[in-house]
Amino acid sequence: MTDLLKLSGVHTHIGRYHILQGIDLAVPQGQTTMLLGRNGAGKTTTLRTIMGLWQASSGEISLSGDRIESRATPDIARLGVGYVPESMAVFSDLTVKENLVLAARDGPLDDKQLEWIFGFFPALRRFWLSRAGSLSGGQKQMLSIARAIIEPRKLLLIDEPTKGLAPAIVMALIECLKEIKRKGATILLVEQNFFAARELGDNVLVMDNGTIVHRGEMAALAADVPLQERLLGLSLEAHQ
Amino acid sequence: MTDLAATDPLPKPKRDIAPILLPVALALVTIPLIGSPSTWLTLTAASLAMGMMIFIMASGLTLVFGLMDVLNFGHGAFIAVGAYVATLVLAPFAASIQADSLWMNLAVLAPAALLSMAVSGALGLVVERVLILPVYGQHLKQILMTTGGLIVAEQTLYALWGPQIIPMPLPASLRGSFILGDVAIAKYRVLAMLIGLAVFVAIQLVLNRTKLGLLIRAGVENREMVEALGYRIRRLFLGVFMTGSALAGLGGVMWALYREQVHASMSDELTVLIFVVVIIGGLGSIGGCFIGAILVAMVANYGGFLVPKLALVSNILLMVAILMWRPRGLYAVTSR
Amino acid sequence: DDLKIALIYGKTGPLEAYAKQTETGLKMGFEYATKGTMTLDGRKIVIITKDDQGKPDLAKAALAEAYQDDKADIAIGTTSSAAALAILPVAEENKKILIVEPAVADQITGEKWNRYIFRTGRNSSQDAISNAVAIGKQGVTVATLAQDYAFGRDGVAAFKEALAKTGATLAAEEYAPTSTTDFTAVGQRLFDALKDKPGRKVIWVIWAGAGNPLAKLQDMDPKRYGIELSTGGNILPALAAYKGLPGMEGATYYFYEIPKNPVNDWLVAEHQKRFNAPPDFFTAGGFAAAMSVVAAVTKAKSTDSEKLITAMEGLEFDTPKGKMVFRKEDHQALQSMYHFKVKVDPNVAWAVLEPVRELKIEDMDVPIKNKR
Amino acid sequence: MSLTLETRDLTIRFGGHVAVNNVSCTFRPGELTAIVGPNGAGKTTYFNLISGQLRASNGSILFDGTDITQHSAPLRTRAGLGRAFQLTNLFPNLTVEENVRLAVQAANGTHYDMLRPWMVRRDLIARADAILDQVALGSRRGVAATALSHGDQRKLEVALMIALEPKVFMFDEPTAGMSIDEVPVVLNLIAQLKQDRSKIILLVEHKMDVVRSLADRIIVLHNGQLVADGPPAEVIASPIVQEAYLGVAPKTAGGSAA
Amino acid sequence: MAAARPLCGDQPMMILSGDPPRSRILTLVLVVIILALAATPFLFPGAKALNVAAKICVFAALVASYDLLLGYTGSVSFAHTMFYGIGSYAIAISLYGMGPNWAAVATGIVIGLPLAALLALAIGLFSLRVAAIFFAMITLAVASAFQVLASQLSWLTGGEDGRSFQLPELLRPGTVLISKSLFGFEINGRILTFYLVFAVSALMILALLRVVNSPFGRVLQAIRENRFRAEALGFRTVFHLTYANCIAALVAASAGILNALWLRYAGPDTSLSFSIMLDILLMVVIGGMGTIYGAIIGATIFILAQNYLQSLMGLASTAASEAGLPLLPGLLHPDRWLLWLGLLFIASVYFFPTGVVGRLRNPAGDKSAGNSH
Ligand SMILES: Nc1ncnc2c1ncn2[C@@H]1O[C@H](COP(=O)(O)OP(=O)(O)OP(=O)(O)O)[C@@H](O)[C@H]1O
Ligand SMILES: Nc1ncnc2c1ncn2[C@@H]1O[C@H](COP(=O)(O)OP(=O)(O)OP(=O)(O)O)[C@@H](O)[C@H]1O
Ligand SMILES: [Mg+2]
Ligand SMILES: [Mg+2]
Repeated sequence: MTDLLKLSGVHTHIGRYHILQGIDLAVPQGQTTMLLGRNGAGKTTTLRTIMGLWQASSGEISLSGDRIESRATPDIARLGVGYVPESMAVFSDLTVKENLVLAARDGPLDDKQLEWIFGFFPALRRFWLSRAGSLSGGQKQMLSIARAIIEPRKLLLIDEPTKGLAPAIVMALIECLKEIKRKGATILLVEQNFFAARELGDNVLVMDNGTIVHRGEMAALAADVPLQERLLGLSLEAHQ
Repeated sequence: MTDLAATDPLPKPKRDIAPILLPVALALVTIPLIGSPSTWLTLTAASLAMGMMIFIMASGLTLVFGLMDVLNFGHGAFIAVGAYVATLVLAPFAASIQADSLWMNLAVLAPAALLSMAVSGALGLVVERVLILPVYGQHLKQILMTTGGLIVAEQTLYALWGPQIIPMPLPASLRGSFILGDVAIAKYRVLAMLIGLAVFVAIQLVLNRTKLGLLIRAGVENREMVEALGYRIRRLFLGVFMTGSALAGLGGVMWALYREQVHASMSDELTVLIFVVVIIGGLGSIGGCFIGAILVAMVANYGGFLVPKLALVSNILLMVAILMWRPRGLYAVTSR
Repeated sequence: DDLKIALIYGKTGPLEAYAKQTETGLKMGFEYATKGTMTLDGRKIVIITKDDQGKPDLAKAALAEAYQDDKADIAIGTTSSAAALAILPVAEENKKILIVEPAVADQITGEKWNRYIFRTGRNSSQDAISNAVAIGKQGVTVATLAQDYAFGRDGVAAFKEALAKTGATLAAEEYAPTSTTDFTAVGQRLFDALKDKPGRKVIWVIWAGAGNPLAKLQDMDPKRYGIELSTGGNILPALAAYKGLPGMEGATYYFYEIPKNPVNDWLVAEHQKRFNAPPDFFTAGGFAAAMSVVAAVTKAKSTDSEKLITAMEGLEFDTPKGKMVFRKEDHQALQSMYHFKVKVDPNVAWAVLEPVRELKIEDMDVPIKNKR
Repeated sequence: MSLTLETRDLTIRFGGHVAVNNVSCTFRPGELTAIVGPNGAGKTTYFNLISGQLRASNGSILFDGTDITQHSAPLRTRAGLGRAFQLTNLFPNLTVEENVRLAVQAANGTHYDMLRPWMVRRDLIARADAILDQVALGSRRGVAATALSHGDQRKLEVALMIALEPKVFMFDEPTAGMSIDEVPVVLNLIAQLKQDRSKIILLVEHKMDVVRSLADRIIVLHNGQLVADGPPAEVIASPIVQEAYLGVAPKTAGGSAA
Repeated sequence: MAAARPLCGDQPMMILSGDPPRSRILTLVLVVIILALAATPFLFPGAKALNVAAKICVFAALVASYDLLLGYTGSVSFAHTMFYGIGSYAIAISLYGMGPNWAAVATGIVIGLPLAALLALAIGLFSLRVAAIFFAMITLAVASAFQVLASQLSWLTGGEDGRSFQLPELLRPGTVLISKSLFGFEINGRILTFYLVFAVSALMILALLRVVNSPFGRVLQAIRENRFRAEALGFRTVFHLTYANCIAALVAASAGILNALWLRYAGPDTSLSFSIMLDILLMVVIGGMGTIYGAIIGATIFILAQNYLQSLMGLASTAASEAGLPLLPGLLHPDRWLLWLGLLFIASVYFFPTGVVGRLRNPAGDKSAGNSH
């Protein structure tokens, strides 16, 4: 199995702070890799560094063999990387429709793809012409996800997509991501919701203090309660 | 309740026509007040043309300030530069300008205007890279940078051309008015009206037919996210800034011809006016800017005729009135 | 020791073009008056220049500095009227002569005057009166257009007063903001006021600064109602705009081709030689100021202020505009003005002002407005 | 027990859309009420109406016996309505400590004191530090709020509300995005608040286990309407919650839950 | 009493309201500036130096008051010169109308200050509710309307010409208080006026320092950062902003009074013009926004540049042309000094993004952290 995305020895500084302290990770083609870890571990920073939103101060990042660590964000995105940021970052002045029109970079909106997305997130259809800024928290999250999947992408970087979603929508999201995976996309997913993580993840990476402290298969971690307690500070089972 | 069934077609946006009706209403209301239909027609035609001329100059600013959110106090520098550059072409061809043939006049004017746009656009490139790029999103620093730029530009113009006013005579065929009965419509204003309309339609088409407008608005709110969607927003902003500068250059030529003189600080009289127009129209709205420009000109003309004292503050009154009606301007495209 | 002359002027800022002319004129004036020796009364003339940017506060500081720090004997200035008004008290405090040139506000030799103040430049009244005399006649109807602030209103007031004496009637006074760019509305009002009047009909415009209502009014075709336009003179670059107004009449302060006297002949020839351009308004003004200094010091044989004042009151001196006289009462230099008619010469960049007649000192009744 | 919060026929419309529709409900001290409902049901909007960020189109809000429908947001906060926001809403360039100190200052009523230097108010500083320790942010005192990770920002958001010492606590998804080991910190905090039987606590939360373990009562909003109100077990078992909220019998392409 | 103890020992800190310069170089620079200003009449005799020193004092206070708005509440107002103008005109009109006596000075103050505060209140209540950029534009419009008004009411204000007036006997240059024979220096009314300007400016700056470091000042900062959140914490931000506007307006009007007293003149160009507004902005930014101390440094740098750049350039230009350098003499020609001023605007943003004070306090210049949002 080939690795679509590979980071080796990546360090990232933000201002004076040394946040990522040598990240080595690989995301296998066509699989979903979970990135877990407690608050402030550096998960978001890792995704932003891959996306080129923070500049890696050293180390290598390669996407299907091409080095990308010194490329500009738009160029990385054009390689087929979709990004759902932690803050959702919907364009609040624009309507739902306009947000999606922008997200479909390569052409007009594809009606079939749209209907497919509406199937999971009906609220987007209902608020089609509303300003994204007036959506509810969960609706914004849906829009942010929809923006990343409106066009087929090679790699999806998704930062905590289930936060703020109602249980029914979490289900829908899980289904949606599964379908995307079936269509061949590779996903790097940061998640705090262990239920979702277990449903979706093939592999798992656990971060702490700016380094990867564990890598393995999701199923193995899910079965190993002591390991969970050691890595994540808590039994996941106790938590839904 | 208001749930859409999955098969309903997606809703279409509604048109908001109240602002369009405003100048129409204003024109109609003043008919009885002015009394003489010929005077009314003269004033109305003059207002429309003056509005278009203001619009040409404001259109650049509405792109740069309204859409891109760059508080460009140096917009006037582009206007002046455009005018000066035009003199470079117009001076050697003074004879063709003075010839009473529309085609000969235009044959000189058109290249002059194009050169002005090219030079001020190129200047826009430098200004964006050097002055604006480091301060996107920071209004205060934009004010300082662009004010500094304005001073430097003015001084450079002085150094190159000297401090005196340079005459810029109107081409012979554009002097005077078309006289229809008692109604007089200045010829130059007709040309201004045509150019203004052309600029308006062109910008509208580009913004409506492409994602440009959306991209800029999104980029102002969250530059990173637009880049993460794969757009090279820096280039886009540069392009829009250059377009805005080039439009200002065109405006400079038009204005210089109207005033028949060129001066490095010729735009001082316009800066506040142009900002008022952009604000009235609603930040980022080309249509609003267009209507705003016409309204400003109408209020100045009708007001100046009916109550001359009012002319002193007519712009400000208009702005206050519009903002009371619609606090974000005629068309609120952004929520800034 | 040197004879120090301070020139306070708005060398940078909006009045830069005017200020430069004054400086050139002043230097040439001293050169001419001292026959190139640049010495006067046995002392070497040193010109100290100070930039006030046209701002009253800076002008005050500059003049105080000139008198106190630089020990200037006589000061000349300044370009902006507001700045000139602000520095009048400084001359009085320092008990030193100030020759005002080229600021035109009436108040300088009017209510704000003090005995240390002399003015070689013309005042607004002189401008307005000369224009009234030039166009006013029995049977003429006049309407005025002026900027809506103190200068415009004062100018019209002086014009109106002088016009009344000529037998002409005033049909309307219109004022528009200085910032006006579109003159359609005010033009319509003026046309409405005049069009049904009998006889000769004139719109007289007094407008300082960049705006140019004349061409805009002309574009509205006043001829169809038999209305003529008129205004005072202006600097050469501004005269370019008069090219669209052949035949227009008015009265001007200076136009290089009009005055016929040796001083002007020298100035025009020499200026043309050195700068490849004829002298302008403020060149003539600066020149006149220099001539007045030389005449005054020569007569007083001293730069003591009291002696100078005695010598200067009633002093006659030559200038490019011919003879000028410092009126005893208000120290205003009385001088000729010129009734002109616009001629267009395609080979000249600006409109040529053809003399109609010289309005001599005696032709104009310039009121004395100071309280002495 | 006179302290009650009551909404009567509370309604708000945005254009044609009715986000909160005729919601009448009373909240009493010592009772933790969880508000659940699908995304866009109107939960946050309901909070916004109560705490004054939005003005009601219809209906009224009574707090402690007075009608506060027309009061501005600051006035309501001063009256004792505390609010933590769903989308983190902080003073980004101030430090964590300064953020909390401001809330402490507000609670203290020190609004317009411009004669004494801030430093002199040691009492306020001490209180702020205590609260930071309570939410396990003590070690991040000097960091600018914007440099916090998402989870830490959520904690700071809660800290601001605690610092206000309100009578009514409105938590809007306090644990969203918080890592699993941090969640108990917040839950314990809420549990502690519950001990003090004089406070009204409202909690919007999508994590059903949290709701189950903390709530004394659940109300369900759906399409802006209040569709269920009662003890947790009963409400969770109701078909509307099972179907529209938990998606157990999904109408969309959702899979079945574990 | 225990809590109060340590503070008693901290008297200097209390004068500075617990916000010392926090940088050794900064402290040194400030001390040098203040001492130099205080000793100007003796160190640098002559009309020019004293003028410059007085102007620095007035502008330091004016800029500090603007910093209260810009640096602490984050609102860009273009109407600040209007308040400055109100102070100037109030004193000028009353001294002009009532003659040079102390009653006129008092009248000017009693009319000018409340008028400024009232107007600030009105602007505050009407427009602080709108978005920042609209607030800026509305203040711009109001300021330009005020300028029109000042030029229209020429019977009162002297129109474009402004008003020159005489000071009460005590403050006139001719009044010798201590004659030269005593110290070798003459203390006259002019020098007394200078110290009046110096002392009042210093007091106002200290007062502003107190305001921004008080709990109230913290709320202003909070409003700048996130107004919505500040409201949700229970702060009625419209009041805070209005108070801040009024305080700033009062200080600005007082600075206007001082300036008019010093110049014995008030007019549109010296107190109302938009270019002064821009100068103030520049001084705030050069000095360092949100620091108050920055006002002193910004005003000093800018006004020194404004007054001596031209002559300095004249020297440099002559030197350059004597040295036979190409191009440089032209660029350094004193008439082009405005060009360099323009470059100063730009350079200030490039090299002092956090102002001189920010730079001195935090020499590392934490640049990348600024990009994080
Ligand atoms: N802009 C910034 N400036 C300084 N430090 C920052 C900045 N952004 C993040 N950090 C720090 O970097 C560290 C990692 O943050 P990051 O956001 O990557 O964590 P995370 O694993 O995503 O946490 P969470 O689960 O809470 O979202 C944290 O200690 C955080 O404080
Ligand atoms: N300012 C507004 N303008 C228009 N519609 C609005 C506005 N605010 C909220 N809405 C709409 O009202 C509905 C309720 O939103 P609200 O934020 O209250 O939902 P919520 O129950 O908190 O959902 P979530 O669980 O996703 O946070 C949403 O459909 C939203 O689009
Ligand atoms: Mg994160
Ligand atoms: Mg919500």
